Amino acid sequence: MNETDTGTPGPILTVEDLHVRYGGSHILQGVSFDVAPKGVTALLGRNGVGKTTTLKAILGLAPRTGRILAAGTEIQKHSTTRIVRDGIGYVPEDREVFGGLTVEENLRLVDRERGIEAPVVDRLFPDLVARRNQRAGTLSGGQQQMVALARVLLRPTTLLLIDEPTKGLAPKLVTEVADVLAEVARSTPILLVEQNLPLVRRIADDVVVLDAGRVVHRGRAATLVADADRTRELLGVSMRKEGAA
Amino acid sequence: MIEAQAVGWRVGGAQILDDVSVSVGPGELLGIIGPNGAGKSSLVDILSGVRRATTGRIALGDKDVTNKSATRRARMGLARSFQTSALFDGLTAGENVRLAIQAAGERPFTPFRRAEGDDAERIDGLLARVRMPGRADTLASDLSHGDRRKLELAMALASDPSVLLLDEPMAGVSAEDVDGLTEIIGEVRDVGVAVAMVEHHMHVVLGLADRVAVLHHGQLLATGSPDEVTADDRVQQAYLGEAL
Amino acid sequence: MRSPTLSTSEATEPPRPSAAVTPPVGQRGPAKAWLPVLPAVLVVAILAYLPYVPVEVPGLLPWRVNGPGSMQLVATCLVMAGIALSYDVIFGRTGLLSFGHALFVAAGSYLLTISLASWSLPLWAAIVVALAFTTVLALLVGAIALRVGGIAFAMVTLAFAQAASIIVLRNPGDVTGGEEGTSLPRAAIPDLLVGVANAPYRYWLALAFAVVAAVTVTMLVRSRAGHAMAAVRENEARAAVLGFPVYRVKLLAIVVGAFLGGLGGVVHALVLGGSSPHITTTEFTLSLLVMVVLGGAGRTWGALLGGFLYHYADARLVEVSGSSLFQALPEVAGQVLAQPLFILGVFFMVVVYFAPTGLAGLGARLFRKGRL
Amino acid sequence: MTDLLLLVVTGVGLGALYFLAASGLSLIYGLMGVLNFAHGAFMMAGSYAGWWTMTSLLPASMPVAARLGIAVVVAIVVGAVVGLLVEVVLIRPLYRRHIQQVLVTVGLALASVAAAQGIWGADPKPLPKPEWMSQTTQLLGARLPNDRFVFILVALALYLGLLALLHLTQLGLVIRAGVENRTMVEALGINVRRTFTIVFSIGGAAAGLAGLLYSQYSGTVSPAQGGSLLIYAFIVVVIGGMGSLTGTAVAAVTVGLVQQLANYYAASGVGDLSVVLLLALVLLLRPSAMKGAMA
Repeated sequence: MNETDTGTPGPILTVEDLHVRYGGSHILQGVSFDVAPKGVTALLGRNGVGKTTTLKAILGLAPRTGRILAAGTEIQKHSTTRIVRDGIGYVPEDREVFGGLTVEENLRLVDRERGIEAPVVDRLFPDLVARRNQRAGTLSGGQQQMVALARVLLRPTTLLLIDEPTKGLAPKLVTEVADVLAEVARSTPILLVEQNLPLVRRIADDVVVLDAGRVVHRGRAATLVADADRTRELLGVSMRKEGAA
Repeated sequence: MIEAQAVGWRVGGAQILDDVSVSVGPGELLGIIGPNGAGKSSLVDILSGVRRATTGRIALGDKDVTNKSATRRARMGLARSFQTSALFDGLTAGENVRLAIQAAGERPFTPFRRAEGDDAERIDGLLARVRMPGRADTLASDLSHGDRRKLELAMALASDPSVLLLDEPMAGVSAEDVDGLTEIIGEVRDVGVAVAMVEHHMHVVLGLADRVAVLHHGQLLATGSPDEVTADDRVQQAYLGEAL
Repeated sequence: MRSPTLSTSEATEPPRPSAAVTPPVGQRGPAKAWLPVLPAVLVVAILAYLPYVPVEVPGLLPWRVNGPGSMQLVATCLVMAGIALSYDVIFGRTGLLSFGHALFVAAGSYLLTISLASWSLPLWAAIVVALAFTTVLALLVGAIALRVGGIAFAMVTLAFAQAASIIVLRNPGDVTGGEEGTSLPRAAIPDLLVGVANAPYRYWLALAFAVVAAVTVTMLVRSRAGHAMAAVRENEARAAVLGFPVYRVKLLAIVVGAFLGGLGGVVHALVLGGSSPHITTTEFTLSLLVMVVLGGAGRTWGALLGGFLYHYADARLVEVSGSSLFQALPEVAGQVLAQPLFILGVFFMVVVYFAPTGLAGLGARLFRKGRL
Repeated sequence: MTDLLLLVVTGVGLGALYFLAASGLSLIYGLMGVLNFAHGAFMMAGSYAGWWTMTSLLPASMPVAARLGIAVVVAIVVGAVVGLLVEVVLIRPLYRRHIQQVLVTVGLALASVAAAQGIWGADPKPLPKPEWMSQTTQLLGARLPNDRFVFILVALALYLGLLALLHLTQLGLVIRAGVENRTMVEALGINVRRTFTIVFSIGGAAAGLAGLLYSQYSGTVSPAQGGSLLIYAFIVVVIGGMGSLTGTAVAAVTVGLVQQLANYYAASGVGDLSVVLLLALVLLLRPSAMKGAMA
């Protein structure tokens, strides 16, 4: 079932039998998967199957049981702060930038010394430098996404968890975000939650598909996207034989 | 029936919904689909009165309800479910339904009138209708995810609504529960309720809906029968994502 | 604050399997209806009989059970139990963190004494004035305070209660008696409620109030309004979408709680022979909160028990601190421990950490869970 | 005119005391969502620590002003330490359980006032006041009490200091971000709980200072003092918009002025009531103003 290359070193992240119970709901019911140490692993599934919850559980933002190994170290008992400091960056759904703070302040929060002057910002997000004194809350959705991405890249990361970065963005911005993600993925592995299948096809190497709180498929991204029937069965999105692009 | 006429909704600088017109008649099921962030839940919120549209009008039956509160619309025969289930977790399934019956009744909070007794039959009837007979005494927090969604449906049906709005009623439920919920929703439509449903399970929407509305970036991309909509090239493009 | 149980705990007590109460099969239906009430009836019967018990219970009460000192103490405990229950309508049943309940108790108490002493009204009219005014006050204060929610609501109710406290202490028109408080005029009170010898009658009055409060709250909780309150407490947004008028439900809870609290204030004044500014203070409101949480918020028995025990402890701990046990301690420690509020405050913190459902919650855990 | 000037100065002076008491409360509420009833206990700790320093620790031969200066430092330190201990021992274990956190601070408020009564008695103890602060200054025909100028200056310093902290330091950045979205601050790898402890300490320090200065204002130290000042602090925090520093400052001055003016132009005692009326008015006119941002 798992077609990940065997020639590469061990996974950067291993999730074993992850359970999350919230209020009365049993949202994750024993999720297990690996994230390869390079490239993009896409976490797919219909709405409400537990993709966002999986990311939050890895970070300790949702009450979880099970085993989580980051580069071989068990982290399921660690606090969120420690997990992030140990190198897992998080870009949440809906960006969650600090709207009352300026762009620069949003970045200085993570990196007091360099902030907006960090080379990575200049290289990937030149637009933000021009808007350094603008309040993040007044930025467009795409710009806010760039702030959210820049924010995690300021800290040295071994893995990025990115939740629906293109949600609600206009087509042109989707392309821009995809370009940034592809660039980032060259140096840092990404676990990506995404609904946009063409984007998944373009930048993802592996896929993990969730349904009703369980993993129902693991494999190569290209293989899944090419198989329209399987895509429809797992994700329910494909409406005709072949997706347009 | 419920009808949205040229509804628009702006938040801050963002146009979440733009000139959207849809309507659902009695005994009709409208499936609302579209990529994430397209404005589907916002549309349901505006139809149900949880949010107010910036432009356009909403009609419920033959009355204009554009400026009526959610509570007023509920009393006029509109019921809805939420994307994330919102039950009273500390209460049993039966008590949840009883509260819904009571809320829809004539005097929802008369003091010092015994509330128990009269409703037992209706509670059982509603639970049976959503395939949960005999679960009245189970705590809501102990129900499976699928049963929670069914219980929500039972609560929405407690008011005998003429219009039912469902926001992803099958989000996160298992395959067998999807089938059960599909059957229940079909039955509700068949007794003459106007149903509008946001849903990501495409085979459910295409199999169940009489008409489908496709939202994209807050705009209505297409409406029509499932066959018409699936054949539409713009829908194909939009739904499977932007050209990259 | 969120408590999973909604019913009174008499309904949760399992029927006792004794021959005397097991009805013949044919009568099962009607017998079932009164069976759960039995423990409550028994408790009331025992309490009502206490004035005829001339024994001493060393350690528990300093005097004979039916002595005037004991009667007065237990009577005040019962009044506090009822007042705590009135606060629980707002806090435990509806989930509103109000810090202004003292306002309504004080309104009942002071309006009674002022009506009698300054306006020379007959007793029945004074009671009507006190209760009517308290109810109107609750409507006004509730209507304003409910414009905000959560912590802001708590602060606003606190501010209103504080305003009342200030008025009482300023002694406007010389009617409230300032820090001294004010006493009931002897002539306006029926003889049965006056004097050391009549302590049992005041005791029965207090018991009657506690019973009235308990019955009222039980009926309220089982009524449509009670269910609506529970819905609001459990999930306000959900309750609104179902069609409950949330604002009015909350206002009703405040008004009913205030009415019972005002009645408690009236009885408090009658039992203690006057009004004291202590019942207007923030400290008094806070102690009501402590009583309810100690006993178990959202449970009728819990609030009653909490109110009763809190006042009992408050009154008795002073005596205990004079005992030899405390004399062995260093002077400062003894002085601190001699403060009942210190011990109660610390005990309260312990309960919040280790028994968040209160004493009644601990009790109920031994049986099955309570239901709507 | 001279009356008005006197009223304004005394009103603003009173407002300064309210601000000292309310700023820490507002900061703690804004960041952590905790309504801290024990804030009165922090103030009490500050005032007793100051009183003890001035009357027992330091020799009576020392000038009162010097003793007061040292007492202020002691009060601030004691307030900060008490705040730190309360956060670490009592508040932190109840992380995110706001109602329980409030209840615990209620218990602490009751217990600490009772403890103080047990140790020092319920009666107010006189507190030495530097002679200059008891005197008045002639300005535009009005005889203005000097102590009010001290209160105003100290409050102004605290306000500017807190503003600088919020806007110029990394800690302030974390606090402002945390007021907006605590979870996200954590998810960026910032130890927000340590920030909570620091903020509680800062709040405690401000409260200790407020407690001692309030005792200077009233001339005595008593267990109930903190509680009565706390009520006004609560009102100020609500009017000021729950968690907004500038809002708190404006509200504090407004409340102080309204109270002084009403006491003078209406009748003595009306001032306290007019403050509550002001609160009701604010709620009726703009209930949505209750949620503010840190500024």
